[in-house]
Amino acid sequence: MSLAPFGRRRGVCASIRKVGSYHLLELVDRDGPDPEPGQFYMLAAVSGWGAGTDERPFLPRAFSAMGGTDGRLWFMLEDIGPGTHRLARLQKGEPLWLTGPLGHGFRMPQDGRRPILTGGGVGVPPLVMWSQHLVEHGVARTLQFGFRDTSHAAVAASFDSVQIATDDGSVGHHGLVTDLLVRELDRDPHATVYSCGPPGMLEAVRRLCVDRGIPAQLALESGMACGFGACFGCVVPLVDGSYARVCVDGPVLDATALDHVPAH
Amino acid sequence: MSLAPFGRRRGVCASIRKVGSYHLLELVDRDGPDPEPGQFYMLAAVSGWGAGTDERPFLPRAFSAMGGTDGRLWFMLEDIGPGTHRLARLQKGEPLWLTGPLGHGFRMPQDGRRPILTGGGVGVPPLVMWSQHLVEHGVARTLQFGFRDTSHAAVAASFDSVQIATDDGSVGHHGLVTDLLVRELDRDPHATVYSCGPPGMLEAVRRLCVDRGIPAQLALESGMACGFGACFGCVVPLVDGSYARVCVDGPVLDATALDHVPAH
Amino acid sequence: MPPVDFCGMELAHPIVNGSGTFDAIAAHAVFGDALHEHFPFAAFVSKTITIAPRAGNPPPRLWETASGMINSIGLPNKGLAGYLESDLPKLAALPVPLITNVMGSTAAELCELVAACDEQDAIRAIELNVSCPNVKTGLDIGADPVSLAEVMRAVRPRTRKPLIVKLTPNTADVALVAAAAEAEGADAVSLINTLRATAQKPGASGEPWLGGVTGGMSGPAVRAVALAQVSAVAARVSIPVIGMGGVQRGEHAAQMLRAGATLVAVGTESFRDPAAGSRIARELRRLLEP
Amino acid sequence: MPPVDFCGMELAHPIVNGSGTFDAIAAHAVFGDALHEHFPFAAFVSKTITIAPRAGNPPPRLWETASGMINSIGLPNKGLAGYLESDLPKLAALPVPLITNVMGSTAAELCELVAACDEQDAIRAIELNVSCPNVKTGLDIGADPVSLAEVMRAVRPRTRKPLIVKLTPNTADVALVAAAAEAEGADAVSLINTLRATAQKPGASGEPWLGGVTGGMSGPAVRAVALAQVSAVAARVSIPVIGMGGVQRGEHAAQMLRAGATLVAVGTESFRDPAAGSRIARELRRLLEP
Ligand SMILES: Cc1cc2nc3c(=O)[nH]c(=O)nc-3n(C[C@H](O)[C@H](O)[C@H](O)COP(=O)(O)OP(=O)(O)OC[C@H]3O[C@@H](n4cnc5c(N)ncnc54)[C@H](O)[C@@H]3O)c2cc1C
Ligand SMILES: Cc1cc2nc3c(=O)[nH]c(=O)nc-3n(C[C@H](O)[C@H](O)[C@H](O)COP(=O)(O)OP(=O)(O)OC[C@H]3O[C@@H](n4cnc5c(N)ncnc54)[C@H](O)[C@@H]3O)c2cc1C
Ligand SMILES: Cc1cc2nc3c(=O)[nH]c(=O)nc-3n(C[C@H](O)[C@H](O)[C@H](O)COP(=O)(O)O)c2cc1C
Ligand SMILES: Cc1cc2nc3c(=O)[nH]c(=O)nc-3n(C[C@H](O)[C@H](O)[C@H](O)COP(=O)(O)O)c2cc1C
Ligand code: FES
Ligand code: FES
Repeated sequence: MSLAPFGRRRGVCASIRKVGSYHLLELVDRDGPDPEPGQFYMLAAVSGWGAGTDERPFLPRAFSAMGGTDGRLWFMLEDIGPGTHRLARLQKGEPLWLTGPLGHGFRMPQDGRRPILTGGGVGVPPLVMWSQHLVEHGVARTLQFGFRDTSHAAVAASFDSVQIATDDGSVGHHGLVTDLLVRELDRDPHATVYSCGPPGMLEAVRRLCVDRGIPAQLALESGMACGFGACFGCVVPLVDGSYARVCVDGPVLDATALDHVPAH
Repeated sequence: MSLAPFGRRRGVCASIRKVGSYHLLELVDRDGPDPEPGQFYMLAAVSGWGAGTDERPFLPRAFSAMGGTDGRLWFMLEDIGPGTHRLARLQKGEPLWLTGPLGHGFRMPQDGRRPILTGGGVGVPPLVMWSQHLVEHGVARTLQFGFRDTSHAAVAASFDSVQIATDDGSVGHHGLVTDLLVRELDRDPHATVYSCGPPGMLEAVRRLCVDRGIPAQLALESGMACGFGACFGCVVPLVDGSYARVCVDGPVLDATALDHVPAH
Repeated sequence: MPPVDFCGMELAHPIVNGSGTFDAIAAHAVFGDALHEHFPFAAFVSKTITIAPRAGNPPPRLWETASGMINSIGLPNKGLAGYLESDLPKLAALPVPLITNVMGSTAAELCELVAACDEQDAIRAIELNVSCPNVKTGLDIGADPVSLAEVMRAVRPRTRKPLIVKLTPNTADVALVAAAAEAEGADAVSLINTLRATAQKPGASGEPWLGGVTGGMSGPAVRAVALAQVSAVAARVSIPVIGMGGVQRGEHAAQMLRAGATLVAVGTESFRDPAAGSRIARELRRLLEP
Repeated sequence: MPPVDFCGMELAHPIVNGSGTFDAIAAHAVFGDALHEHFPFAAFVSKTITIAPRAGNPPPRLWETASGMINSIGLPNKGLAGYLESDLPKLAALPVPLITNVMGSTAAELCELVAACDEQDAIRAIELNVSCPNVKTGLDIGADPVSLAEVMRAVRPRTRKPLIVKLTPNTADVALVAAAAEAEGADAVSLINTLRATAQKPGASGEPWLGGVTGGMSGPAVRAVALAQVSAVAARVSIPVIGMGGVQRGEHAAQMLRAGATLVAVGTESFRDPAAGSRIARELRRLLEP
């Protein structure tokens, strides 16, 4: 795990561009260490934060790193509310606040299991970074993403050897990405599943893997106020009846530890 | 008095430029009537309102018209806080909310008195508009402005036959604009004074005119929430012990009616 | 959106104004007949009327906060006689029913105000502003269920018109106070009034900015507090509730209705947009009739 | 800015954290030793500890409001024994004095908590969180001067360490409650805790968003309310006051001090900026030493 410098610091928007329904954001972060796959950052615009719908956003927002080397960071985000709306409108050269890298990322598969990376929507970034890491370490991986439609799937065009599913059948498999996962697990269950995506998808992956006894590392999302364990707001329920803080105990948690993936 | 259309409406920033310490803002307002000199508008940016220091501004801000014809409005503002800061950063083509024209403007001098227009700082706009009106109606006027320094006085460069005073003596008379007023009144007291400017200046003009029995119309400023008589927040004390709402009873009030000009 | 029945009044929609946040007489002078043609509220609530005329607090009376504002207006009004004589005829000419809001610092004062309103056909309902300190306890009458019940027992018999109690949010358990109002015959309750707040002069003096020293906070900053109090009250009482506090758009009004309110009042948002009431009613209609 | 004496502790500056808004143990894991080298607070206040361990409320626990947030965390903690055993040694290693915040729903529980803290040298002061419903009245203990006085009479004798009462803002007259705490031997009071607030799920259901149904609002939205309550309390009591609520920069801290506070606590702003405490202390220093 990469330690974060203490406090928030200023990054600078190096570039931002739209690919289909998503925005790809490149930041200059001279002072931070490189993130590990699965780690995330809390981001906020320096100006214009707080002027959106209902006078929000107020708090910073969590985003998984999609990559990070040499003082550059990459993110992918979807404009779904006042926070992402403002960030999607960053200008090249504009400063923004960042804290991170935060949280625990993915761990290598054990026992020679082959990694299957199954995700979708804004769950793409950590899996892309993890995929790259595996490839760089000579580990073959299966990568599969689910999207709503062509416009969302567009972001995957540049990824190598990826299986795609879309809800509307416009690209790849017509149906859920978990259909693709089942196909892979049926073919060869000696695998470790890595997953990130909307709660419904993650919950389906969790059940599937727990039912079949297949190790799965789920990168969770959750509403966060702080991202560094201060507020106890980002919890998810564990099987032992306690709660885990996604920001410091996760975001990557073992499927077997989780009671379920909450809808929010 | 020009009636305002009911409700706030969208105007568009036609141009904005800096002249010394002030910003000159030109708006397109197709749906509004022309303002009368001394009337004002409540303005707010459509986007980015609420994201300044201390999560302000929240309320719209009052600005005197400096001119208005053919669906165009002119304003002059100084960046002194979160509201004016945001407005000073309007982009050409950007929408903004406006309500107005509001309030009661200046009235013609009676009994053949000659008009002396004495003001300063952000009190310039209504006097400029009134001066123009008088000139157009063939009434000779004396125009005198006080400013802090050259950078503030720069805005007066384009005005015809104006007397200038500056606090630092860099332009015109070294001292207060009320020195210029005294000079004019000593020369010929058969005058009506029109004044707008910072509270200290207005209070000095009020005393001077009341002491000498010279009619004076003061265009007041005051913290406002609504601008149309709804909140009772913008009051100034009258000699009869009651309060006048600057927005609907003013902004132009007779010096003799006012108890004093409050510091805020 | 069907008309709303509120204490026997049929209202075109559920949006009214918060007392003291819209002066229909001044607004008519500013906006002309367009105001009456597009009147933003389904009923009009007057500002608070007291027996004697009041000049209100010395300025400054306003302070802007993060997502809200503080006012320290001090209830300026012409007094009961002045209201009845010069304001009432104009308010009676509005295209919507009139609710008159009154405040007194003793039960006797409130009785006089309510009895006087009772005689006026143009007044369709009376709202009691109980955010006034009880002379004995020092606490606001509306902050204390016992004081409020006492006042209500005196006032209730003075009118057969609907009596609305405007609750103060500056209390430990607003639902307890609402229940006391209901038990003593209130026809409805309205809330929230403003949250007690203050501000200092810019600079190092620490002196109060407001002429009235403290004031009341309103606007979006209080919306989540208002929603909690409206929910708690609506869950406790069976009489209708007027919900308010930070309502800025149809969705916020819908939240108040979902919390159990029958009507929703708009205050501070009218300052930003004089026609906010109509806009919010329109947005609400669109939400409720999808 | 000279060191501050607070109940016999010499603090480097007047900025501390609000209970439950900074987990120094988790933050050390995230930020490493830099946290201790640049520790943002002059004293550290623990989150609220109860006798039995608590898991806290089911999620969602957070809602963002206009210029603020609601939390419905539900006081998760390891319980007294767990705190003493696993957290205290780590908190004792912080470079600043430790204040432990405790809550109980009866006087007996509070006595047990306070007596246990009293035995620990590492605990320099005890803060009582009295925002817990009284089993008999249903009202929060801290909302009612009578309940609070009763609890204080039982608890006060159990420790000679400084006892700070953390007041709830959800009351009619917080100064009255503060005076009761002072009369019964409190060494200091701290305020404000969060304002009761709620939020609904997006959509038409009207169901509560928060797993705990209601929660508490904090952040800049409450600052003007906090300043009014801190001013009222500081004017009424002679014991030191810890002021908090929406403090985001040095100027806000200075306002709290001008209102009569001795220390200023930072809560929500630390979520936006983990080092907010140091920044605010620095800004304050610049304001006070011009
Ligand atoms: C570890 C982690 C990594 C993430 N990585 C990415 C990423 O790489 N890319 C990406 O696009 N997103 C990512 N997210 C999600 C992202 O943080 C959220 O989409 C973002 O916070 C939304 O903010 P918003 O203001 O745009 O939308 P919001 O309006 O905050 O809406 C987001 C969701 O929050 C809820 N919500 C709505 N209103 C409120 C309110 N007032 N208060 C609280 N909750 C509310 C609703 O469920 C809504 O669907 C990640 C989240 C986490 C925790
Ligand atoms: C009728 C009228 C006409 C005007 N015409 C012009 C004009 O033509 N040009 C122009 O530049 N200005 C004009 N003004 C003044 C202008 O409205 C104010 O300067 C503006 O509102 C300042 O807003 P701000 O957010 O920039 O500054 P603010 O931060 O609001 O500061 C303005 C003043 O308000 C006080 N203040 C500070 N903080 C607060 C707070 N939180 N809440 C309340 N008050 C606070 C202080 O006294 C401060 O000096 C006019 C005002 C009126 C009433
Ligand atoms: C400037 C102002 C004046 C007010 N005057 C009164 C009043 O006279 N009587 C009253 O009962 N409430 C008064 N209120 C309270 C409002 O009616 C309302 O309860 C409160 O503002 C919350 O709603 P909002 O957030 O929509 O403004 C006033 C509020 C404001 C902002
Ligand atoms: C997420 C969160 C958790 C909190 N937990 C506690 C707690 O355990 N005990 C307590 O006394 N106060 C708790 N508080 C209240 C804060 O200590 C503080 O009183 C309040 O948040 C106001 O300050 P702020 O606006 O700076 O956050 C909590 C506040 C927040 C936001
Ligand atoms: S986001 Fe605050 S504890 Fe996880
Ligand atoms: S600004 Fe509201 S009454 Fe004048």
